[in-house]
Amino acid sequence: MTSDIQISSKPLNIQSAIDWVMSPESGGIDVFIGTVRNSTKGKPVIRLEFEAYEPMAIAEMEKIVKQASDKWPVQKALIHHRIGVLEVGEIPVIIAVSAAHRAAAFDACRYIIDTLKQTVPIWKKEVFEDGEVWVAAHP
Amino acid sequence: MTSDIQISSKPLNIQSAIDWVMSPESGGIDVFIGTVRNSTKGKPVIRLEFEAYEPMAIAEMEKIVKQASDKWPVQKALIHHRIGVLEVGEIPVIIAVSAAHRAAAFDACRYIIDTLKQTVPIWKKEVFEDGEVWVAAHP
Amino acid sequence: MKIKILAFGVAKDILGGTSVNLELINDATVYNLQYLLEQQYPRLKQLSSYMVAVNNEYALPGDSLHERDEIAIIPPVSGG
Amino acid sequence: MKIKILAFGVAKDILGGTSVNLELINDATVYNLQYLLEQQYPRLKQLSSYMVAVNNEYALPGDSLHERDEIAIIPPVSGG
Repeated sequence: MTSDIQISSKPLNIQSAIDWVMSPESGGIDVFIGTVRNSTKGKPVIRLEFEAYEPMAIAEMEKIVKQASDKWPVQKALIHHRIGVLEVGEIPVIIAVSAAHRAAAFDACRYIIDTLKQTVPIWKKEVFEDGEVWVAAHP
Repeated sequence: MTSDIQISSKPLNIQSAIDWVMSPESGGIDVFIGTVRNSTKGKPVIRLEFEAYEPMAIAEMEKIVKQASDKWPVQKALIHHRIGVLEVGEIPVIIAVSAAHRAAAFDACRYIIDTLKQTVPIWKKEVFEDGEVWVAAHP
Repeated sequence: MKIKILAFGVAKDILGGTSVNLELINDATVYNLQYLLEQQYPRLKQLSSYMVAVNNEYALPGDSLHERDEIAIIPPVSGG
Repeated sequence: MKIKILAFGVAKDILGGTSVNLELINDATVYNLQYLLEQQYPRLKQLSSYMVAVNNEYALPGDSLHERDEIAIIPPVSGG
């Protein structure tokens, strides 16, 4: 299993992410793409701001990809996470996983995004017309 | 829910498929991309040939997308299936689903590809160096 | 009545073309058709399974066939 | 010993910057650090939860801290 894990302040490129995970041994690729939604709990969102503790975030993402490849026969796994200011419709995260058979690609991709959201030190601030809030910070 | 279902003899375009499902209301997109693998059960594959009973295949895919959107809160769903001769590494199918939350996108995308492989009248012939076989035709 | 049967995938190889014409009794069922086809093309019985579609929908053995129906032999599908 | 604490997300707002310096007893634990921080920055207690990371790994309350460790306050994460 090979992996490509990056944190970037530039727009993420979907096509090149998918090109990277493809290989002649792959039969299926599952890709998850997060996008900035225009509202949260019914309230209009103007933009998001992402911040990462980069070295630790990279280390945690490497652990997650390692766990996924221990659980499922994955060929290649990619995580690209954006930081900085993102407008509605932009892409905070791309996760792409290739495998010989699709079940492993689906399972691993979903495991990676679910676990990333629980353990990787990246934070998102939602900016509304009348204020801003760090997501999940308070009960 | 809106859908885009196509059968095409030209190469499929991943980026335009994903662009089509994205929307400001989406929070997550799951994409499944099938790719032609260079071997099956350890035997080298030279190429695949896909054939469809087109009007029925379109009708069946419309049913599947409808079922998926009845089960999960999906925003847009796309199925593009290629027919004709495909070399190793080429893309027989792209399925892309957008939703407000990722669970619906994952569940619906996986349901669509799993069901497509069971019910949609499309057939694949594997061409080996020493012969060819219609996949799944015989016990 | 005369009906035309479309064939796909391995069924095309077995029936020797993309379509064949058959003479059936009026109001024949899908089951009657399958019986006749398997008499004429015994290799159909060697398939894992196959379905008959009528007017772009999977049909049941008891469904009746009519002269202008679009009828197709659907061997095991393998798309995706 | 003198240690430097990195702060991210809402913790940056609470601590008033991206890092703060603190004086701790030698061999202080993560628990000791949290106690001191919560004394100085009571708003930390209003978070859903927060973790301490030492040298890029999540740390447990009983883990010891050392002078050159890279220590960070990790409020609830929300990436993806």
